[in-house]
Amino acid sequence: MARVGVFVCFCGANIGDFVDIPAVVEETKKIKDVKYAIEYKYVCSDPGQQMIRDTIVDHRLTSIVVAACSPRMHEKTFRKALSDAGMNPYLLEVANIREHASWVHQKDKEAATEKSCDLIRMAVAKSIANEQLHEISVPVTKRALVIGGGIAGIQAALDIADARIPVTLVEKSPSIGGRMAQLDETFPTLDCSQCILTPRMVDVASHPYIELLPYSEVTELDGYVGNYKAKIKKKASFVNFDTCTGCGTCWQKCPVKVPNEFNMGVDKRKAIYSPFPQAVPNKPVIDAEHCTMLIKGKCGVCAKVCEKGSIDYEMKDEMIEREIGAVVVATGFDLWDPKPYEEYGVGRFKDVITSLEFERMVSANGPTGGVPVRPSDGNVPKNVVFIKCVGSRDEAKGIEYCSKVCCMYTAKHAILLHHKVHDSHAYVFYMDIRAAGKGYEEFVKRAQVETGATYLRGRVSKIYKKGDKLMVIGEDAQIGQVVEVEADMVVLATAIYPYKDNPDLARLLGISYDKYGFLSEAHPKLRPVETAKAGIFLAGCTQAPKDIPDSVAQASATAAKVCALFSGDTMKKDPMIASVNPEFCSGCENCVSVCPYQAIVTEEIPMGHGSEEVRTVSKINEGVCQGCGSCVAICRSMAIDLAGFTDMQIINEIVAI
Amino acid sequence: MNLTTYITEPAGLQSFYEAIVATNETYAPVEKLGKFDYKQIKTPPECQPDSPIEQTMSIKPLFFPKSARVMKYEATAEGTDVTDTTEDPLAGKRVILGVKHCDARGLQVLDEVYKWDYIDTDYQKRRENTIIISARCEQAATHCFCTSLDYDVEQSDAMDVAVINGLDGKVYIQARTEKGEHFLKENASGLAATNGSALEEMKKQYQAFSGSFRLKMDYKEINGKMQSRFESPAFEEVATNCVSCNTCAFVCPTCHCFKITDERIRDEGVRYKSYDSCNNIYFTLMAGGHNPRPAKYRRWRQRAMHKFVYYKERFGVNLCVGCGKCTISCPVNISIFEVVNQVSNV
Amino acid sequence: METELKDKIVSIEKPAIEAPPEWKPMIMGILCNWCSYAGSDLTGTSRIQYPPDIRIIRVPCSSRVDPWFIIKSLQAHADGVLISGCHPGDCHYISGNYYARRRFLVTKKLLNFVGLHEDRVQFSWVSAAEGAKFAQVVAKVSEDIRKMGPLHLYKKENTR
Amino acid sequence: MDYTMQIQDTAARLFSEEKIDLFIGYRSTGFDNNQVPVLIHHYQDVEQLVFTDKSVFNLTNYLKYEYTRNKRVGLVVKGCDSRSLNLMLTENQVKRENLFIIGIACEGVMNEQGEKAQNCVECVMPDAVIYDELLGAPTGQREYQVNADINELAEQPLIERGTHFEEIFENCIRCNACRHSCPLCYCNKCCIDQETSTLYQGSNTTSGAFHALMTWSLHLAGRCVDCRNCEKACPSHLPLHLLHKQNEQVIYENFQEHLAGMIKDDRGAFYKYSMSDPDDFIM
Repeated sequence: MARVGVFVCFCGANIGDFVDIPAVVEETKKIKDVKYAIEYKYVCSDPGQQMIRDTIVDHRLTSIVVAACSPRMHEKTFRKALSDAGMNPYLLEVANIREHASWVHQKDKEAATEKSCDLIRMAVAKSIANEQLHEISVPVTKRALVIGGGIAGIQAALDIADARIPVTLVEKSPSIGGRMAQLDETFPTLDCSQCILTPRMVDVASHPYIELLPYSEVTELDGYVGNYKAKIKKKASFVNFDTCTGCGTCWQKCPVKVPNEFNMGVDKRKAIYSPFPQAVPNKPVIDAEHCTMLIKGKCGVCAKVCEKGSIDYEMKDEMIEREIGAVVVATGFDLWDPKPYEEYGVGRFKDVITSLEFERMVSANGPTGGVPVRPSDGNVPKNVVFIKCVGSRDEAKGIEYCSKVCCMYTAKHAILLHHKVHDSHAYVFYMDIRAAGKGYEEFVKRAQVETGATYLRGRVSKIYKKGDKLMVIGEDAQIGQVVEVEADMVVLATAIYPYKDNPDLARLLGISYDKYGFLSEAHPKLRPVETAKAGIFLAGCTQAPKDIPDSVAQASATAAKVCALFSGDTMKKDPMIASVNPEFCSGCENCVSVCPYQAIVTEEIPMGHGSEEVRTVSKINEGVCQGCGSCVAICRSMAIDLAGFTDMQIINEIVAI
Repeated sequence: MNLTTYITEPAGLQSFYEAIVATNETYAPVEKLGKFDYKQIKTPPECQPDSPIEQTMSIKPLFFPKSARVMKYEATAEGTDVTDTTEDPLAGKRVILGVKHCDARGLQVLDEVYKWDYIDTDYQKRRENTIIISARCEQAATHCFCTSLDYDVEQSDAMDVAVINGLDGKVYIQARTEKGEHFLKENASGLAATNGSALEEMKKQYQAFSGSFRLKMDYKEINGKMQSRFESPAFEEVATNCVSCNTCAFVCPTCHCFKITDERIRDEGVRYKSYDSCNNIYFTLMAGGHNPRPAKYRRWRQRAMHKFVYYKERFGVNLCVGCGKCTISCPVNISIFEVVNQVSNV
Repeated sequence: METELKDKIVSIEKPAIEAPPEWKPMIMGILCNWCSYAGSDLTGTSRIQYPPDIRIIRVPCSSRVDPWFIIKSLQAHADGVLISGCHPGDCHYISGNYYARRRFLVTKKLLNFVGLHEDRVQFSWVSAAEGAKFAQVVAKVSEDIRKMGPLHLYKKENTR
Repeated sequence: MDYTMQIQDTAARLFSEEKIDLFIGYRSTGFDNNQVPVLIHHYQDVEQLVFTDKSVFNLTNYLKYEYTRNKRVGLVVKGCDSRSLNLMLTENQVKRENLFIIGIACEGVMNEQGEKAQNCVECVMPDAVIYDELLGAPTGQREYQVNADINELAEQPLIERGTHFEEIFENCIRCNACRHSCPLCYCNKCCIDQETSTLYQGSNTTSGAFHALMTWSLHLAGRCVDCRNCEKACPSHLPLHLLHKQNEQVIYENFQEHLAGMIKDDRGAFYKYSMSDPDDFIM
């Protein structure tokens, strides 16, 4: 038999002035299950709470209704009072007679009173169906997995590891460093990218809490927040890293030449290679696609020259498993392929290059030794045209979004060009200059004023070849005229595009991605580093175009999230989540398809007692469920119910008035 | 008791009906959504007493409604008040026209269970206050087999008044019970009473009618054999086709299983007694979770055995009246006639 | 004129019984916790006044609303139902309101098809910042229901 | 449309090759030109099988019973039946590897009056969409047609529609034949059978029937394949298709979804969403 206690709050004059509270209490006492009803000035005050505590004991109440302000305000306070009295805190219901009655019907006391009675009646009816709930605690495996070894991944790994949490850092290529390692100098300070990055890379390699897995890929992720199990494929490197000293003899002797990805194909590397001199780990790998020994079984030079005998052509891919609690995804970006811009001669004119190719040329460790050269004839260019927004902000040919960094790196390129080739001249075609950031606008000014780069506002309509020159026809919107620039070289500021394998990775991880392939954050403003799947976080350009400081900041933010997640041995969760009654579940799995958190898994149970035949039913993963109730409403057989908002509770409320 | 038979022309019958409709609360088969149901009629033209038997719902709902209020209750802080629902829309004096013989027989069969053990006063009141005027079929329908059962269709006293369309074009109106005799005295004043020759005509009509049956069986033999066929594998065979749709029980003139449900709004509730069916898997589900008839064939066995064995054992009448409504309504045309034949012949 | 008349006839529900003078509409409001319930709280804190006909039920998300809550409400004492959730894209649970939106449209049309006025069941998106909008929505629903009068069709027989 | 011989041959072959334990088809009742489903377990019984334009019942309904669940079953499906089968496969109620499906490129079946049934006239996909063997010449998908009865009712004033449907709900006897004969009503326990007095209405009153039928039709919204097993099973002859077709039409016109069961692994319209779903009915 339910024994409900009702406490009606005056909230000073807030409710008392507009609702006839004594009448409400009298009316409430007539409800069948109400055993005790009383009014009080401020129920949320200490004496008010004390009164609740005492009454629970004195009147052996089975549930409590507080008619006061919104449950969003004081539900926690009153729950605490219940729990202090030894009662399950979830046996509380709050009737919102302040925000929903007294404050909104101030001119009609009678109606507000009547409404308050109804709201209390509903809360009483609901509370009768309330069940004792207990906070859910989920064990946590304190190890983080960072996917991607660019600057974002490096930063996240270091920050997490510094909090003495073990980290597994998985990088697809032979070395960490990512895109930042390819850069020469960085805006707006023009400090050398390598100089600031390499120490961090070394830190990663030597950190006692970081397990670095280069040349590896995540192939599977099962489980849920705090309890993931990742399968990682360590690709065969054919080089025994334990014995290899990284002396470099092998790649010097290797006869096979392959376009060098690190240098954007400007020069060639060998089939056994280390991507760049400062690589971490600085051990070579054999590119199985091109090594003649691995393809045809002929050659074997590297094995012959290796003094340590580190070459092992028989090496196989290795699968390793790690139990982890959280994942940071930092897979970075690719450059958008500017092929659709046929009028720029992409692919036809050798001297039309992308910004990253230019970046490699001007880089001191680059293929041209730090001097830009024309790919067609190897001459140093004098007049260089930079075209911004190639792909970006172009709905017709490219993509709708702004790549955010192009304005800045183009300014940087103009300055670098001037540094490297003093008698050169840079022309920059732009749509807008977006230089929001500390020191950014000044930097663009510097490019324009100090280096004398000519900034032309307008789009380039055509590039054609005249002799060995490139003729760039564009519009100067400021003077409203078509201009023609004779250029030795054209650099396209191509858009930042998500890493091409992002959709596959997203599916593997069970997170969502947008139409381009950027991974989706849980909330654009308030949860920008979380994904919809608890325990998976995003850092860097995998989420949206970003510059280095933003990527680093976001990476550190993910580290903070991971550390917070791992702050206890178990995670505490609100118990208001869904649960499946397997007896009613018919296993249609429609709930699986509507759950936004992939919190529903399936399990096999016997058909009946002792039966050997099995049937599949759904099961809610307590650690993942957030309690939205989507699955409850679509479950036709009423097999799923949501604690705290059960069908019974809601229907009780509906029929209470 | 002396029961009178009246004779008239079809036009006379029509005015007989008209007179009844004018002065009584009258029910008769009325077409609705493509089928006939016994509904209240206000004017004689609505009356279609010769509705095709295949498409006519049983008369049962007029005595045992598909849902009846048992009581009302109201819970207050002081306790729970229970009020009997006294007002019964079906309890007044009334006449039902055009009742099929099988339907009328169904009521006779139901009487047995309603006057046994617990006396259902509502049912008794409805029965007492109702005059049943039957219309004998002229031809058997595809699934009828009323003549093969344990009752005398020709001389049945299940109806108060029997209307028989003779083969000679005359209409014979015959009182079958004392109640019917009184009723006719009051309402058939304009009609002429007949003598023995009418009985001949009525017999001829019956012979023509009983000769038109497709389905025939030896009831004694079947009833005898069924008693020992509880374990018959035939039940399993017939049950595979069944979709457990319960239609057979709901349209059956004699099925009388019901469930009790409460419906509550706020603290006021109503308790209903509504049709249920032994073919429903939850019918025998117990509170502890055990279900003695989880498999379809067990439920079918219960149905067939109850119809042809148990009820006969207990009350001396067969629970099936051979109307064929279940077979017609069955989405997969399972025929109880075939089932019992199959079971007793295995 | 003719179309107006037709519209009027078309929109009359069965049975068109005059409402008793003391009749007050009863609207069942089902609001999602994160946007609309917070919005209705804001209406209160802003002291914006609206008609006292609505009784509010809090649910975590509009996707928690099973159509039979609507049916159940209409069969109990409610003369109308208002369901409110987060604006598209703002759902606290990512996609709940999108699922709900589909169900609501079908439910609304179905109820209209079987003879209920389509304004008996209404939906709104009210964010946590739209206290004023919530008041407007309630005022509109309340006015609509007042015009239509009490609901008699398909009610459970034990009415208050 | 008569595939009796082909079906008998295939069934016989399947039994002789021991590929199936059970064959579900139609047999003639021997009168009124009626056919009923038949479940055949033995080779020698295949001669019972027939298939003509009177083969009305959607046989996939039998796949929901425990005695067919883990058996290897051969069965005959028309266009609509194959769509319900498709949904049952998607919703994990049957295993594809257990089935041998004889698909029919259906020319439409007859109703009781001997005319082409309404759902066949308005059929969108007469050919089986999933099969191991197809009989007949496929005619392909047809354009969606709004149901004639819905059209007519939608024109009527609200008050008349209300009267019409009130009569329908009043005539319902809640025998639940509709749901038991629906292949997609396979739940272990139907929500309408809940015992609790506040949750569901068990009475056979008009409001009880309204409650049950509305809930039922909403549970089938976006899933109903218009096979009309329910309507044929209904002893009160209620036009149950009205509710389903109404939902189907709203879903089809507003959500740009495929009709139920047309595509493999395509769940009902309520189990997915689109950002561009109509929003104008929401304040």
